[in-house]
Amino acid sequence: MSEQFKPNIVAFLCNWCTYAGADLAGTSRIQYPANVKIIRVMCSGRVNPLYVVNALQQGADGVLISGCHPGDCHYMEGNYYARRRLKLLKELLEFTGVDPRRFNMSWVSASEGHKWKEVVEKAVEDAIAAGPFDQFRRRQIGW
Amino acid sequence: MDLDKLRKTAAEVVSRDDVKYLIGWRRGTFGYRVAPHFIEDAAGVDELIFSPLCIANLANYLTLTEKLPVPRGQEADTRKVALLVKGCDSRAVAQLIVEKGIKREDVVVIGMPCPGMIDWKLLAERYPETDVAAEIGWKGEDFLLVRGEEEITIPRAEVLAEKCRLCRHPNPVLSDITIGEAVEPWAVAEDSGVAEIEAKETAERWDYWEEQFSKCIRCYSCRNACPLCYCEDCILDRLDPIWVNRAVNFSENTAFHLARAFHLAGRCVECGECERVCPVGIPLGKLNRKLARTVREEYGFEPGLDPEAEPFQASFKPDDPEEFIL
Amino acid sequence: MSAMLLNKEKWSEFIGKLSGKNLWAPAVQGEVKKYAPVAEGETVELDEGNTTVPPKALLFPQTETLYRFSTGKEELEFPGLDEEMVLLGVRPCDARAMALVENLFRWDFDDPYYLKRRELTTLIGLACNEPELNCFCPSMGGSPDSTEGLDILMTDLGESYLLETVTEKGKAIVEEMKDLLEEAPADALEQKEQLAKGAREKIRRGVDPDGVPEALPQLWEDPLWQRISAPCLGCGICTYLCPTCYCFDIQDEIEGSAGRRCRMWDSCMFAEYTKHTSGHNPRPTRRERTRNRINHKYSYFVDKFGVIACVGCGRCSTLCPVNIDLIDILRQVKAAQ
Amino acid sequence: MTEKPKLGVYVCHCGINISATVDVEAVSDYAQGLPNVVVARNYSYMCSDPGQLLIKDDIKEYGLNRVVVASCSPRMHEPTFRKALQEVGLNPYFLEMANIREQCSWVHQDREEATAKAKNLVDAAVAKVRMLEPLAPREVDAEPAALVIGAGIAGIQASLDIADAGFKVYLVEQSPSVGGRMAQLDKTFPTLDCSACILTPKMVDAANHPNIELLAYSEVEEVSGFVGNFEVKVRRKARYVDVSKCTGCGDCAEACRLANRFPNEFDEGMGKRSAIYLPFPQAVPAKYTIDPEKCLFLTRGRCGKSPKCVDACKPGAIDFEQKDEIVSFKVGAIIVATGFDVFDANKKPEYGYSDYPNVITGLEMERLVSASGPTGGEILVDNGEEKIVPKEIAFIQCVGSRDQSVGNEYCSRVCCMYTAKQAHLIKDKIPDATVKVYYIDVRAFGKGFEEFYDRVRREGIRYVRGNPSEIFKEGNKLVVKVEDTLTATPREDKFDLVVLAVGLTPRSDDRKIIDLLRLSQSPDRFLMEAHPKLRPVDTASDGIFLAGCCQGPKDIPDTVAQAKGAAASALIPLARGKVAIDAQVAEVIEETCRGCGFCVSICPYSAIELVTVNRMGNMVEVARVNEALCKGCGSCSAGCLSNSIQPRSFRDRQILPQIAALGGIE
Repeated sequence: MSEQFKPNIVAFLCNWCTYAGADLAGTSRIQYPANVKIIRVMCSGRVNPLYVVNALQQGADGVLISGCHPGDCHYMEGNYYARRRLKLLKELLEFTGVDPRRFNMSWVSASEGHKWKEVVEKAVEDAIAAGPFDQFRRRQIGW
Repeated sequence: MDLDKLRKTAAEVVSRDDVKYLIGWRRGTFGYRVAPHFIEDAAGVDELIFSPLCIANLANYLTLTEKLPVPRGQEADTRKVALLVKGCDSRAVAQLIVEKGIKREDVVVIGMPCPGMIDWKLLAERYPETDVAAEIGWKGEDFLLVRGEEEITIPRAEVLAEKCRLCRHPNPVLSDITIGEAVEPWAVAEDSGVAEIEAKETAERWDYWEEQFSKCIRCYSCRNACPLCYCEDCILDRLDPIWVNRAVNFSENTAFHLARAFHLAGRCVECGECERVCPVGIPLGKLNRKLARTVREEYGFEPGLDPEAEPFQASFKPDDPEEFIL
Repeated sequence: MSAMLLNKEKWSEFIGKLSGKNLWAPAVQGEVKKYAPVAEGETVELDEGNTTVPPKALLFPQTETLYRFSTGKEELEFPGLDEEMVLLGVRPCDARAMALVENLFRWDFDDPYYLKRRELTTLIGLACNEPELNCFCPSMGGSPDSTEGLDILMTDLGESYLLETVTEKGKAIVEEMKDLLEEAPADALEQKEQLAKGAREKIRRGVDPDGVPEALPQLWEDPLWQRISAPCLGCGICTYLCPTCYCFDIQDEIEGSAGRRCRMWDSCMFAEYTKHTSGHNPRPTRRERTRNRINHKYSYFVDKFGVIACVGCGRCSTLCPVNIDLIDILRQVKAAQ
Repeated sequence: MTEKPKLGVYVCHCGINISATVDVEAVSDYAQGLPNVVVARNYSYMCSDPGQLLIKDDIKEYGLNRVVVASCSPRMHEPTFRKALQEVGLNPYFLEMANIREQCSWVHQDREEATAKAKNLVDAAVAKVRMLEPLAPREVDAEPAALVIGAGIAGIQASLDIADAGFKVYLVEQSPSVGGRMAQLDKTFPTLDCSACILTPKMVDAANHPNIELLAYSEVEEVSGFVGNFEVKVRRKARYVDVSKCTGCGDCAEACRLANRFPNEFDEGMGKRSAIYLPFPQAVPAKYTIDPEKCLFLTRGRCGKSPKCVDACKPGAIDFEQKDEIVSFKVGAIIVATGFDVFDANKKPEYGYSDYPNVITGLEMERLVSASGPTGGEILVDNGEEKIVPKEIAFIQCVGSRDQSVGNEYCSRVCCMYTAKQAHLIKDKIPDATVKVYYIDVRAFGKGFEEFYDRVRREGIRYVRGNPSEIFKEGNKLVVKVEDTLTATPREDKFDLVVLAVGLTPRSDDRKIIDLLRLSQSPDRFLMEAHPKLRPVDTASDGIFLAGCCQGPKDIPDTVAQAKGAAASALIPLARGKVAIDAQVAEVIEETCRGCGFCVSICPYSAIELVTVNRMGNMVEVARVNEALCKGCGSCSAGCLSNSIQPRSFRDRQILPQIAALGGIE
């Protein structure tokens, strides 16, 4: 992929762990790429896996979902459901030929500002490697 | 296959006061077609058949049939529906019970151990359809096509439907009445259809499905034929919010099919109806079977075997696979 | 009407010339046969059997942008409809269907989109020498060699194609091709008649629609509708793939600050087809929907335009996954009256 | 949505925190052009009064019905701006924030990129806010009682304050007596007042307070519910002693067949106790307890002809039939005061703690100098050959603190001072002793600390800067190998006694309380507060507060201060008698619900049930949400195939536009 390709990544973060972790990264002035745009949800369990499909269709080159570590969910079980559902979606996407590097999921706690940076860098790296994803973009078709 | 016993039993069942009607199969109007047959009284049983062409999954009608408004002062008709099921069909019934799509006590399940069904398209390639509905039965391992005088034996392997080659549960998993002896489950073939795609490079897989999904005319037959797609208001039809545009193009078609397949993950009983009814030949079964296999192999779960089971997507195990998580 | 002969040796040349004119012809894509554009240099092989998706999809696209708009912009942006199109190998039934459908698009209002496309399109038909199992065009007033709606009718004579021009448009094409063509000798026309006759004899299925339009209103509450519709999946196969079905829905698709208004095929077999905003649905079950589909084709359309909105192509009977067979339905209707 | 959305967008400079990296002008100009945006402004501090006034005035002037604030994290100021909206009569839930500080200006340097991202985030906020709906926060009654877990000084103090305010307190302590760590201490730095003398009165008060129900020798088993309405189950472990009869005379302990056979936990194992015991003389309640793991009768089923304690106990309080009992109650708030463990010196093998009896920990030293200790306050150590009064004594600082090799990067904050104190006490008791303190650097930051540090040095305590590498034995002496880093001279000093100033660590059994209350941990593994600066006693869960060393190492005054803070916070719902429950809870769209019950099995709070409704004469089952129990996590929604259950403010129709906005940038 060309150097200048700046992938656009949509991220869904749970309010209690990863969103707080991302805030901590901010207060700690940890620098990371600007490609990741965050949507705050209360729990990773809220993330309807079809959001991922929708985001890719809406033009995202990659999607990132992050929640609390197993056992730490603020709502006790939400991240377990997220894990099961998104595993299935991941399988489906790979099977239909969506580059697996377009989808990442992570556990980042409220105190892991540094891990958040690493996760973002990984997601961006992956999306760059996978390249622009316009085959599936909604507005490019039929317009 | 003891047709008389079947018809006799059916007659008894439909005559019961607590049974609304019985759903079975009858010979079609031409070629290798078979039609779902709704029987309301004993008279109707004469047309009832069970042949290698009875591939349609009748469990679909348990939820497809509309609940009409009940006029004031009248009671809703809560009589049971009697249903003929093969192994795969019975799994759909079991899964519907898990999902409270139906109540166990609202159905009379008549189980038909299934020796395997014919994919009529394969048959038609060898022996084209005629304007008369064909007479077909089982002959040992194989199938027997009767055309007027001539009797043609068709080797099982040549025309056996793909879903049947992969079938793990030919005998009904639940039934109130079983007609005929349980069949010996046969060696399950490797799912070459899925394997072939998995063997491809990511980009090749995309191209493969792009060609498939581009054909889609969004007639929704795959969804409507699925016994487990029974939302009265499917989110893929909805305008607020819009998940998938009504427009028919590759992007929307892909979104539609991904959503459909995902919604069936951990629920699909692999009855193959979605693929069978598709007028443009999209191999939808592969999508479902891929996920079904993941669920079976990585979570040790098969839907539609136990009406008491926890719904897969509404449950979890603390040690579910998470190797993919950073 | 002139009759010319095209020797199959000149076929690829013939195609070559046409392919400059935005040529579309039946092509097999996996299990499905549908019209596909023919690029320069590509050739076309016309075999027996009709396409799964009727050519109506080219004049009446499944999704058609009517115009585009964007916030803060007064004027609307209309798609330019000016490209000519040639459809090759159109079956007489499908061509007739286009003629029928035109009644609707010319009715109380001239639909610019459809009519413009129709005007820009030349239909080169192909007579059916080998009708398919569910073909019953004669029952519906057509025939395997009907020229209705066509600009040119081709017949496969084995060594060559017979080209019969039907319209001015057709003439123009033949003019352009004339150095590839030769005058058709009398025996060629004779052979064609034989083929057509043979084709009509090969047609096995059928039903005489006489009395059906009159019978239908009487059968409004007849139990046969329940019987017929009970197995129906409520899918769109029969209507989407019917050459004479033209129902559409109009929706806006918004993307951020821009959007388009487009019309898309709709199907009277869908639950939401008649669903009101209130949630009330005057056709609450598949029974009413099936009844409507049949009434529309064999009664309402007849009332309005004096002709049955069915050309007997047999697609619905062939493709219905649960064997809801139009021919059988008509027989039941006649039996019920 | 009834009326057409009229948006105001407010971009905050946050001084230069945002504007240094994000072109705020450009962002507000951009916002001005977005659909439905009536007014877009930028301002130095949106959260300031004038900043909020700006918003309020616009709402009045332009009749705005939706507000987007692009500033810091919503976890910071969402409440602030919600309040602002409310003050001018706009529903507080018509607010959406774009986090362009923590998640933009602070983490990016490239001004262009940061500005572009900020615009995009505003885009998404605008897209969402248009779809938001008005919500009404509802209130439910709060149970006028509190649960305090742990009866050390923190728990005791918090309980007393709440009880004095007139509310019921359930004070749960897992060991047989209240008092905790402070009870083990001899004197307290820097004032040297006797720990027991200031603590025991509070212990007694706590036990006798009419509003405090003391549940000693008990453990919290289960906590459910939410702020104002926690349901608590506590296991009262069987003491096998009828506390109503026991007079605490102690005859049983003397009589016990295994009298003084077991190391006494309270004395850090240096003293001995019987199988039936009182942890320490001033224990509260002063009731004996039978150790079920030690007692012959309880372990073997027989103890001679008959258990001696039974014979010895005149009131006949011994009751081997006693069983654990579960008590349940409701509280409105919970204070966690579970305290700390001391660092396990065995993790620093080079110091030979397990090898040499005369290498001891600071806490052991406390017991050694304590009048109530195993030696009655006489400093006697076993040098391997005999018990002696040590003349040469070393203290080693920072054992298990500020030490990555054992995974504790933090400073334990008390070791410097307790070392100074213990050194002083030694000098006091053994005037001719020489005392050396090996330190990295001395942290004497508290009130009166530095003064005390000076004092002990004047008393002749030698401070040697150096972190000993090893302790080994030579004859009957301990040799401390160390480099004096001030003079850069390696030295080997001989001692009779080495005291390891072990640090404080999180309790080994914290995990239980974490799982019980859904708490989270900071990187140092202590319990995490809601905000390190502004909410140091709160946790992420409403109604649950932290006090004392469970949240991090503290000295006694800090612990008491935090305990009082936690008590004050816990009193808020109790005193108000009501708590607001979040309005952002799930709602079922019954028309499309197919009653499959997925949401019911998903919901971790059992907040959803299936009810039968009449749909046009047909009885069908649909889901229904108990809004008081729902926490709005939305797991149900993502699991609903017909999307018929939707968390308010996080509905699909509100999130999908966000996705479109973020996805659809060219």
